Amino acid sequence: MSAQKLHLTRESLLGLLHQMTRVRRFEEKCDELYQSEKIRGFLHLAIGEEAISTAVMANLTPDDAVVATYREHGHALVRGVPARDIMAEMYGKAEGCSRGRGGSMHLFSAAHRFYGGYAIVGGGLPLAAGLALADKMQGKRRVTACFFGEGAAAEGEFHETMNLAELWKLPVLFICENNLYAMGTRLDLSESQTDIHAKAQSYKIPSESVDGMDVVAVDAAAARAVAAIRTGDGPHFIECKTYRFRAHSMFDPQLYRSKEEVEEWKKRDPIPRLTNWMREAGMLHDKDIEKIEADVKDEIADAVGFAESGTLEPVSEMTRFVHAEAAP
Amino acid sequence: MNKDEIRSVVVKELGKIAPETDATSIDPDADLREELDIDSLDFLNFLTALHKRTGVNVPEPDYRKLLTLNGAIAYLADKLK
Amino acid sequence: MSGEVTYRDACREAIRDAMKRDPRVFLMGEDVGHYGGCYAVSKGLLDEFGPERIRDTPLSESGFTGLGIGAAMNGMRPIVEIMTVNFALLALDQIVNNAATIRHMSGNQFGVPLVVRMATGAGKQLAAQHSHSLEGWFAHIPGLKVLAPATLEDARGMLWTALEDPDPVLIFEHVMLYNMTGSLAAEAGAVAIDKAAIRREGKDVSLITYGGSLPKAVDAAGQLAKDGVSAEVIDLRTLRPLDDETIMASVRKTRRAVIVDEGWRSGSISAEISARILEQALWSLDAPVARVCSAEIPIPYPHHLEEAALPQVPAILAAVRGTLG
Amino acid sequence: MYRFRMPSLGADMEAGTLVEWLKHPGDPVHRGDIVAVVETDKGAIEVEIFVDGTMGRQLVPLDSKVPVGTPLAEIEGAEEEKEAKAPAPAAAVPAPATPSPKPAAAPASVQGLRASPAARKLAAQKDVDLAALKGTGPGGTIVLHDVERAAAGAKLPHRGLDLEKMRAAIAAAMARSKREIPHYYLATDIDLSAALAWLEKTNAARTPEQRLLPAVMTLKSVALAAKKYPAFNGFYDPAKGFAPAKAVHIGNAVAIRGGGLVSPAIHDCDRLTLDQLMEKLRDLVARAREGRLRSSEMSDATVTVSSLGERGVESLYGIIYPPQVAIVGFGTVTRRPIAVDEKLEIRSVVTATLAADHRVSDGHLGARFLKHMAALLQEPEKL
Repeated sequence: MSAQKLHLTRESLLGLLHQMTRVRRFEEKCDELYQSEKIRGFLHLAIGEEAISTAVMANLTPDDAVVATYREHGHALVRGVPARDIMAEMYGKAEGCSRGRGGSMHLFSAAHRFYGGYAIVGGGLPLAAGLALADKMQGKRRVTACFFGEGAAAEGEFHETMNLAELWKLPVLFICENNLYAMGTRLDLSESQTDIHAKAQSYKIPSESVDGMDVVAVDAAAARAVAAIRTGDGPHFIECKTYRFRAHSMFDPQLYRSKEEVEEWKKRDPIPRLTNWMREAGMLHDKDIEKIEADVKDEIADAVGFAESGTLEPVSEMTRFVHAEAAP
Repeated sequence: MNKDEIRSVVVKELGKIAPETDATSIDPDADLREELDIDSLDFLNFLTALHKRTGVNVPEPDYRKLLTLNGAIAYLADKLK
Repeated sequence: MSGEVTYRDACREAIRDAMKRDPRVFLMGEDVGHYGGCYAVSKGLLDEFGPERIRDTPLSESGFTGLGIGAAMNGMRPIVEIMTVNFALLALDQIVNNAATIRHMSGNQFGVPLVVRMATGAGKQLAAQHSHSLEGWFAHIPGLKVLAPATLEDARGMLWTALEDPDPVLIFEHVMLYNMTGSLAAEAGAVAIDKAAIRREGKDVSLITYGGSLPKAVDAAGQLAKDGVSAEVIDLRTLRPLDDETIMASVRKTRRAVIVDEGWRSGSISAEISARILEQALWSLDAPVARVCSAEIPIPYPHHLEEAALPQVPAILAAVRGTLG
Repeated sequence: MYRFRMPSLGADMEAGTLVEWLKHPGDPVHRGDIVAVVETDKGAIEVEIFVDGTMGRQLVPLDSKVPVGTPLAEIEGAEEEKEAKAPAPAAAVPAPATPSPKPAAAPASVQGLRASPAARKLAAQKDVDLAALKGTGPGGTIVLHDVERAAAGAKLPHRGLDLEKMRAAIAAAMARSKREIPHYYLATDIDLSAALAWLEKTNAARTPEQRLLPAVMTLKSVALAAKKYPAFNGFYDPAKGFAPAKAVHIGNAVAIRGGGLVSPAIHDCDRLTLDQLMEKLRDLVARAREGRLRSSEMSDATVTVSSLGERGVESLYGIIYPPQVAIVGFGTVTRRPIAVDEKLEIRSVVTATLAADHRVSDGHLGARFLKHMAALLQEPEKL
């Protein structure tokens, strides 16, 4: 933990712990539901990476915007999209946050300015910069947070967006969740320059790299970047070095990495890291953890019940909203 | 070609020349030129078609033998025996 | 603006008019500002509206198209100019996976009120990579509207209607039309974009075409008239949605259809129209639907080959005669 | 009692092979423990358990491939999650992707016969035998119009030829002709015996396809006479007066079945051989009757010839088609007694008439025109 975080209060740290726990338990439940065929299609879990979405969202206002990727359940949850709406969406139910049509990879919520998960690697980057362009042209002092994995750095859209964002000084916070593997390909097998934030610096974007397993460190970096962006001096880039404890997605026997490496990174699990640090600082008691775990358990059980009892969108409705419907 | 086949060929070709009248419903011994309002060019086209379909080359002097439906059928039947 | 104008002038006036009427409208694309536009459509607009609203972009088609999508989702009404459809291949992911999809996939939470303008078509000896006519591809994608203005009125009038549409609209301007000159009423303004137009009445055959091929179809119809063949010329104007009603009414009247489409015939918009005629007007047909398309080869550079590859009037006349027998 | 089942580990996984148990009967198990290893198409995957309890009876032998959902072992002390009664999914009636328009019932098809869908449909409705029809569509295909004509018994106008409109047009032209053109009329009897004999000899050696009709000789004689006497071959404009035509295009009047008349032009008739003229005649008459004449053929005749054919009367006096200035008429060829060198002989004779515009020529010249025609017809081999 970086010591210079002076104004950390027990209350704010408990908040971070609660959010990370929500994401962790939600993802574990999804894993279970997938294996019993309640959730189908593709499922990408963020177990191990919870610190990043938790810390960055803590620095955004409801008026800011978020663009994420297919590994987005945690981002949506922490951003405030109700667990019920997300779980129903995973079940493909009409009560889901995208009417059941998007599924795990395409969660949308206008109320939370959550502009979606995108399944094409890098596909969300230009779009996020576009949201920021509109803010700038309309004189709105707000931030668009754009999450992506290090795999996106190999896509043309990454480089086109970095250049445009800095060229036009757009108010966008780029957060690269570098978990070392683009699906089954290790970073040093796909990038000549493995230092992702250096790529952003080459476009003159202020950027830094931070320990993505340290929620407090990410929180501090996000706070600095968001504050700077709000002054209008253009985009910022934070590379969070992190690790996913589970497969890229379901049906991945993880032939590309060793068990030892996974165990090594598990030692840096962001949740116990925070709880141990808080205990040492005398800021955490067992009952706090029990309360958090109980609240989260109830929240997820409720979400699963809501999804189970959800309805399927009638086939007769499926042609609706290909185009806008005339206002009634 | 037997008589029935010859009849259907003659009727079909007359039908093409004068499609609006039903060749089977006219008096088989009446002058086709009057019955079907056929002029010399129509008649020449009729003979041309018969030549193509049956191989019988009707010389000009024999034209008057084919001026009726029965006449035409009999003439062709005789030539194709 | 009135009197003798070019198709290019009409396009420029459409942009200028839209930008004056709606502050949310802005133009973004390669060389649209200082250079004045690759086809000079946006000449002078930078001086008039300034760099904020006339934005030159780097050569990042996917990038700036994605920016256009994001800006449209967040309150703006961008006009993205992709210089030609040939470069739009680099932006296909943004157009197909994002622009066309987001409203439906988000359960109607977000829309993308974006207009993308592109030049299209061959005829200027630009060879294979700069001569594509792929508007038919985009007409395959639910969620998009695809327009092909072929007259001065449409070049002037389609843009505003497209900008007012809450969903993405693609406008294809054929390169051979930019210099087309004619008279345009001073008060010419917005036009409807959901109907085809009968450019010439006729009763013997329906010539169905769009965009750059319209002048050839009209020329062919003129020559056919001299031979006592009365050809009806249908300007599709919109490739998605297709105006089935107008197409079928004409084909049921004339019983013969010849579709002129500069795309390659396999899987082209002409194939789609032909299939729809078979589905909806089969029992009115007196001849197979004929199609006059580009030869299925990469468009060659030399003039004589390019001319031979593209649909031309003689081929249209032959196709029509083929249906008459 | 909870049953641990073969889990679904991927979107396209239907079955898995249990290759190893990591927990054995009697071992305690906790949520998240790895209890077994399953072999899939993609490789071996460690499988976790989501309940706490004790491993009980193991139900599936190792290395056996079983479908997803197959119970693999019983877990004592854990409850089967009461399945939240998921509401029956709304009857997911698969709507057709795009409602395809209902194709109309197809009429009974007629084997082997080329007929267009429109023709087949009407033929089925009007009970017309397609086999009896001659197709005028592409490649001889029977098209709707052919069936319409057959069904309505020829009263129907040819496609492209509207009989009422045609009648109105003829009426207007004839009325104008009578109003504006001062006609004068001449007639002469022409002995065709030599010409017809020559024709008979020529045709005897030919099959029907190549045979000639007398009409080609009379048409050629008019063309050659018109060439020699330009005053009968041109156009009269009230403002500019008479303009002789540069070429000789004979307008040959053709009767349309079911009434109606049209005079398509045979271009450069004076320069055609009799064979070429015969072929042109066949083509023009066929297309005239099908209403497929080119507009150019309908409008640029320089002089017109009208003939009554074999079953008419002796003489026919025509009305000039404005803006032309003459029309030649041929009555029916008949056997008539005429004086030949002081003897009475029976010969094949035709009465040829000339109606001409007195503003352009007069009887004297008209007579020489007719005389020249008659002379030409005496030497058919030169035509």
